[in-house]
Amino acid sequence: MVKIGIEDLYSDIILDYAKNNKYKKEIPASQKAEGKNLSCGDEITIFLKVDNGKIVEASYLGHGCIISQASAAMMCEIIEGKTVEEAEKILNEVIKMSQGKEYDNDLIDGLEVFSDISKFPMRIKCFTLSWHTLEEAINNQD
Amino acid sequence: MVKIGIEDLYSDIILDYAKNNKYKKEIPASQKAEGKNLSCGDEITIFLKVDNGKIVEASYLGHGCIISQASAAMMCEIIEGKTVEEAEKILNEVIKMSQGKEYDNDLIDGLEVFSDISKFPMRIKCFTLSWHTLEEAINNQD
Amino acid sequence: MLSSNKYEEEFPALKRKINGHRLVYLDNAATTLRPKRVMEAVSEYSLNHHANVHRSTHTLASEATQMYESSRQKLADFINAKKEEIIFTKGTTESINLLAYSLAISNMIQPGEEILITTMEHHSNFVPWQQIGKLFNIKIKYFPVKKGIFEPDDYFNYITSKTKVISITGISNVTGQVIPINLIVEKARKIRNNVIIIVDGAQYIPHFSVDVKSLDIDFLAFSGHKMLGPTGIGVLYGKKEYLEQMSPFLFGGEMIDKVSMEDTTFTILPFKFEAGTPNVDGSVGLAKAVELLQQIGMNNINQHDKMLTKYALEKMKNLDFLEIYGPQDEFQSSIVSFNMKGIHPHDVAHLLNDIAGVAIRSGHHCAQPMMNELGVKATCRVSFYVYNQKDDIDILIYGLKKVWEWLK
Amino acid sequence: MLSSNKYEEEFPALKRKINGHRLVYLDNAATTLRPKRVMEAVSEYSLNHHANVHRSTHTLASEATQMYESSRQKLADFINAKKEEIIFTKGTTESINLLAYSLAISNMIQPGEEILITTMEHHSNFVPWQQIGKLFNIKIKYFPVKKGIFEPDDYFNYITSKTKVISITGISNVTGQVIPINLIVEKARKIRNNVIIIVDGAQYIPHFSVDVKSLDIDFLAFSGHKMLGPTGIGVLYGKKEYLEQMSPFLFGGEMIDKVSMEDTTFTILPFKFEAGTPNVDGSVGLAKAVELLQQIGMNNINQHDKMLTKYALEKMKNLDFLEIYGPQDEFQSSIVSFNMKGIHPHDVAHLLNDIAGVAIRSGHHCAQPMMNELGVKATCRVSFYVYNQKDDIDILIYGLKKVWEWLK
Ligand SMILES: Cc1ncc(COP(=O)(O)O)c(C=O)c1O
Ligand SMILES: Cc1ncc(COP(=O)(O)O)c(C=O)c1O
Repeated sequence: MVKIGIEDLYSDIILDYAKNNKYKKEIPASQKAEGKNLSCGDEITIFLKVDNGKIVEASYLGHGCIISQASAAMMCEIIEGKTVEEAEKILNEVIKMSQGKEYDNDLIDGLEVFSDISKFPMRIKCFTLSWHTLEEAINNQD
Repeated sequence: MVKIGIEDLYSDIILDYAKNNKYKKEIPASQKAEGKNLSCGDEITIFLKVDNGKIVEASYLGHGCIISQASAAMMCEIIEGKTVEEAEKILNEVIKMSQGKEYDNDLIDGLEVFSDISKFPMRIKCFTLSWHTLEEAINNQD
Repeated sequence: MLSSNKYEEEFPALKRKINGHRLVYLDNAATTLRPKRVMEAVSEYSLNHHANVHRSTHTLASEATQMYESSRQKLADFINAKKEEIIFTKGTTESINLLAYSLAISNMIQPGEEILITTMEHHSNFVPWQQIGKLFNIKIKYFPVKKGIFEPDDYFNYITSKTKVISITGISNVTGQVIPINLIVEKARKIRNNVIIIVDGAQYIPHFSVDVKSLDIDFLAFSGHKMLGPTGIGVLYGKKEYLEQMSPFLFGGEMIDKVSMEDTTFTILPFKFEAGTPNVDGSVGLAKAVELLQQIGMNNINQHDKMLTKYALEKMKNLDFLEIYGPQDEFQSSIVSFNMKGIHPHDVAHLLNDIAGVAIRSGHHCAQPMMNELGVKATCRVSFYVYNQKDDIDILIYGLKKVWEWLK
Repeated sequence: MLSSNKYEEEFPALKRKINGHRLVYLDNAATTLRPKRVMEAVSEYSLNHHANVHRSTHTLASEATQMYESSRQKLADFINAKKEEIIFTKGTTESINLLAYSLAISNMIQPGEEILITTMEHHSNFVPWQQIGKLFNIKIKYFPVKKGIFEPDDYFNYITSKTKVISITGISNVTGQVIPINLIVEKARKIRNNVIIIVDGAQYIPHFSVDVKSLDIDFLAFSGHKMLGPTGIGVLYGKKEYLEQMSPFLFGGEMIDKVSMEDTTFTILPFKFEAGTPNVDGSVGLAKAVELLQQIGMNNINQHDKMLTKYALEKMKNLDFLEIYGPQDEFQSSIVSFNMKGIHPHDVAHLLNDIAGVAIRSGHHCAQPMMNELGVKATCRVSFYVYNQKDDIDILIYGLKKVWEWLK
């Protein structure tokens, strides 16, 4: 087993994403959902603008640790422009990855930096918070 | 430490007292008290006929194990004819004996057979039930 | 089964001498002896991995959380439940109190509805219902187990459309009678489909393989210390749909979503029902005990119990100075209650211990209503488990004869 | 104090390497590390003397009963209580829930009377009162601990002749502020002599020598696992006069006088409050832990805590990237809460662990009302105990600097 260091989890890429405010905003009149990490009280809101089955815009608001913030930002970047169906596929693979199961690498291009999150069991929830909330946001279409 | 065998606890003397029904009766119009051993549900009633500070008659009713029955019978035998004050002194020494503390041997003449009851911790309550109830019966004078 | 010398290695108490005699431990319905591997697992957790669970992110906290949650998974697998349906409690008694209080305060029992219990129950499955019934004004109906033998057909007459909750033991802790839970579930659901069926598994789970899903019961309570695990740990299994509807019972840390001065919202299962720092030590020990039971095999345990019970009943029936209670047929498992004619059970138990090293229980077995049904104040009780062998029963019989000689 | 190499021998976890670093365990307010002798005592009981307590007469049952009751005696002596005033629970949370439920169902709080708690309480001393208040229609008054600092004089204004119960922590589990309980008892009894005073001792008892009689408090709750003992065991001390008046909370075996279909009468103290098979394993471990604490000396522990807290505060105040909460004076004991400017506490805790082997807690510490008073969502918390030394704090400071360098 390759030893996973804390440097990989708190890498420059991840720190940059956590500080990047590009996706940290509200999208008015969008599908949204709120998520909460009960173990630390962190909250997040995901906004999706879906047009004809395609996610044309994604964003988030909330506070949380670096892992949860970076994860949210990367998620928004990846799913923007994808169809809802594609986003759901990615979501599935991401959850598998977080559980240390096998997953389809190709589908989650760009998330390699989190590929070893399952080795940090107490942080998995920080990472998956935005993804679970995405699932709800997708279901919240009206 | 002398080894105390079960033969000493279930000696012929004790078995005889347990089967002896001489003191197993009700005394009408007497001071009485009920006692209960919560750990096994055994119950006993002690009757005292006190005249001018003297216990002229003592008896008991109830069911219980050999230890508790023998103890009650011996108690009645010993306290009959004693003053209430003397009975209380004996009671004190008996309780001390049951706790493995030092006690005055002379005062409890006749109870030697129970001198090692403290070595059988689960049976102490069987032995002391009648004595604790005696205490209440003494206090129940009206 | 393991071979008997393996048991001696695994259970150090079996090597004890009682008054010069080898210990013959026949008080398993009260609590079982403890295997070495269980305490090794507890010590390993305790000394090298212990921390508070679920909250901190440091290494020990992470290890402790994983050990606690994997213990939960092991218990879930053991009875075929979902992980979030396993609530760790301190034992059967707490599990049933949790249920009684929570069903009452969640208003899950409507006016006019009843809770049905029986007179064969252990106090732990009797007094909580009786007292919470009084407190919250809920009607409790008592099925009388006449002469101490449970008759299913009579029982079914007590189930009506008003019966909201049934709570019943899987095995009588006094007579060892095995209650046909599957039959009860089937009949009860015909009378009222959504009746809540609670099984007191304290005696049942250590001896039978149980699948809560196929059995279709709603709640199941059991204790670690009666199945080779430590004291202070037990389980309440509950169907998710019910647990989600129910209000928490104990309030405190670890089970909270948000607390404000106005009110508190509660978090997800199973944590909603696990307020306070949990007994991680106990959970690790219980998981290890379950592992050992699975290794021996629940069906083997069951067969072994049956064989010993049959053998004991045969031998004991030959002693004409004994009065034996219970069905005395193939529906009696691992427990035999009896009295020696005219002799108080305490005297029998004490003498058996000192004369022959045989540990049995005497008393009312926390089942006074059942004692009333049997018409006695107390009984002697022998009960078997995995490490008992036929020669233990031979020694029991030898001891009983000696006691009778002495005291008759 | 023991010398520091003695601690390494006694606490195997201290020898662990975390990511190559020696473990620096500063999460003691969550739970303490476990000494070897505690687990040896538990294993010895468990493997060689275990049986069910109080009922059977055989040798193991007798030994188990004596070990359980002598553990109770040890705990009684530790806080100068009577033996029958010590109720074993699974921890502080259960102790306080028992109290809240029992006071409510015993009708000991009259209409118009109030229960006073504070916003600095751990959820375990907050949510039970809030929820039982709702359930039984009892008024709960909240004293706001403004900015997270408890001011006695403001507090006394909240105590009136209507105040029937006061429940307050001995030490804030967030800021480490030591609450002047003796002063509170004195003032409160002047306002209403028979006010029931409850102290949440979860943080207090591990660090201070307490005499419940001279302190004149009515109830005291604490947990074994925060004072070197096992999980799953704790204590509720209660004045005999009150315990005698109160109804039981949990119902079941071992606490019953007589059960009939009509009603149940309950037995004597302390068993009335200990339904079900008790956690004998835990009680033995806790008694052994208390023995060790007494050997070290509670006053030595207290001095040691003070010294470390002072040292830590001095060093931490020099780090201008930290915001420190709490009084920061001599009334702060063994706990320091802080935040690193602009950085989420989880990140700080995780990095400290991996960079320097330092185990700290991050989160709301089960004290959300207190977080609101401090105006934060969460904090980092370090907390000390007997085995910590100054160099642990030096490593903490080193780690904090590294984390700041990395994340600022
Ligand atoms: C002040 C205070 N009260 C109560 C508790 C709850 O203790 P436990 O989780 O052991 O029941 C804690 C510890 O978490 C605490 O710090
Ligand atoms: C049938 C039954 N129910 C409940 C209990 C209570 O279990 P515990 O004392 O572990 O809570 C017992 C054991 O004493 C039992 O035999």
